[in-house]
Amino acid sequence: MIFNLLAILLGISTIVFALVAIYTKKLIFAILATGGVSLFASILYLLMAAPDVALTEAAIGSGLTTLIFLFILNKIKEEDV
Amino acid sequence: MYKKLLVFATIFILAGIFLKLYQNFDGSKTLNKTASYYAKNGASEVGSTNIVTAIVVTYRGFDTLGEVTILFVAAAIIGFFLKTNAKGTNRIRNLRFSSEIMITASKILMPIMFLIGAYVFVNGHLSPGGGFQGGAIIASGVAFFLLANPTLSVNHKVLSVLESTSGLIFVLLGIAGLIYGGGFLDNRVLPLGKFGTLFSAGIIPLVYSFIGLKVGAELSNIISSLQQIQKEE
Amino acid sequence: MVNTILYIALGFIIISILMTLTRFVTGKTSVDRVIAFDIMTISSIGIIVIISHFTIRLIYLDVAIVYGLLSFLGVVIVAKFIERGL
Amino acid sequence: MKILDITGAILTLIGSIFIFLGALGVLRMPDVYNRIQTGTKASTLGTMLTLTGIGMIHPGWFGKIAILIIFIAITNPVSSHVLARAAHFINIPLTSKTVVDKLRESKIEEMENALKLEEEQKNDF
Repeated sequence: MIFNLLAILLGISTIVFALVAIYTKKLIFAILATGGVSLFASILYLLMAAPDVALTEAAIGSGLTTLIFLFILNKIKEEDV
Repeated sequence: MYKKLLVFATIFILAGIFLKLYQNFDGSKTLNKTASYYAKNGASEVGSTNIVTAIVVTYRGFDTLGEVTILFVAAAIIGFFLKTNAKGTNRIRNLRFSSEIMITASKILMPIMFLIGAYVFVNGHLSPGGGFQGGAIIASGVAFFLLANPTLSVNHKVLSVLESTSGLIFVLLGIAGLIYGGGFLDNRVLPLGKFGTLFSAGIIPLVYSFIGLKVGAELSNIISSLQQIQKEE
Repeated sequence: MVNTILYIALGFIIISILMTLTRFVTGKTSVDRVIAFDIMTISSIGIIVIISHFTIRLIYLDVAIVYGLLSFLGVVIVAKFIERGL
Repeated sequence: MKILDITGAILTLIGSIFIFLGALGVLRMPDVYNRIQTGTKASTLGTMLTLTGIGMIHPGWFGKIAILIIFIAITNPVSSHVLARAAHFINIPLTSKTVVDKLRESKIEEMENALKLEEEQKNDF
């Protein structure tokens, strides 16, 4: 029962992060919000008993993708923090 | 106003769909034919505790070779477009250096990250994870070190030698399976060993170790070439 | 008895995650959102550990280890990007 | 055995309350620096207490949990330090109740020293 509630709340948080990533004006927050989507998706995969997928999402989606996106953003954009 | 209403309606519809998806999840009863074959015979045929690893490396090993090739092509294209000068990176402008705490933490944490990456890909047949995840963790360690010390750079020749050697050994292990076992990337080249220990499951730990080294070298190549050209212009 | 207390603890962590989510959505400066993200990642490690207690599996802790080691990298790189030290 | 379980559960509850207080501080504090300080300190302590409690309930898991506690104790202060330093460098204003700001004083001192050094070199030539 409480795990159903947890899954619903985490799903709603994931969708809120995705909406922030779409509607925000600054690209750096969009990148952070993409990391947040990966964060909650990883916990949801863990809740559905798929630790392999959760580990992949945590390592690649939340760690490495944020790094590479921010390196590229730093390269293409000099002004306007 | 209508836009906000539409946003909230979208949230609730998606949440309902997700709830249905979550409640229909049933791990024990609804296995189809292929999955039940893997669940029944995977442990005795391959000897790996983690069935996902058995499927990725052995049953569908050829697909893994294709994935590694795709990653290699991506790294090669990025390295081609971001090629640095032979002169090196002398001109640094407006670069604010890291604090002492960050440099010390990078010296402590980089070996720990390498160790955890090696743990993930060596234990790929016992615990979740495997070559790709371990390689991503190793590349994150390299990225953290470059972040703390922006003036240093990685030796690209060592990385390329490591990457091509481990890729070659991966293919050679597959061909050894073709000769001594039952087909390409068959894992019964080495003895299967005791179920659930580190030295078991044939050549799966070896294959995953070389995949992890290859992926880690490729990703750190991408990161260091992205970071190096920044300082140059 | 033990499970009831752990359910209450899980509820506290969920409420704190929702509060930091509000701060992330309505942050005033750019550092506010990064701080909210940082605290969210740390709290989610607690959630993972409590889940691995209820479904008694040791291997779920591997996910928590990788998460605790990699999630702070995102915060560090955003901070370096903000102070132009990248 | 039973006592260990209940002690672990209560430790977990205390840790979750600390995480909750950290999140409350992030919502309520008046200043960016206060938010950084409250949030990261309280949530670090809370997560460590939670992990210790679960490790008491399952004594066989204590190795991995000890590794996790060490990682959190290393990584979390580093990230908050880097973030506070970045916030000070891009001149986010402090709250009006601030009493002392050592980093700004040291920066002003450095600039004055550099100016003095330039003048001395001019005088030399």
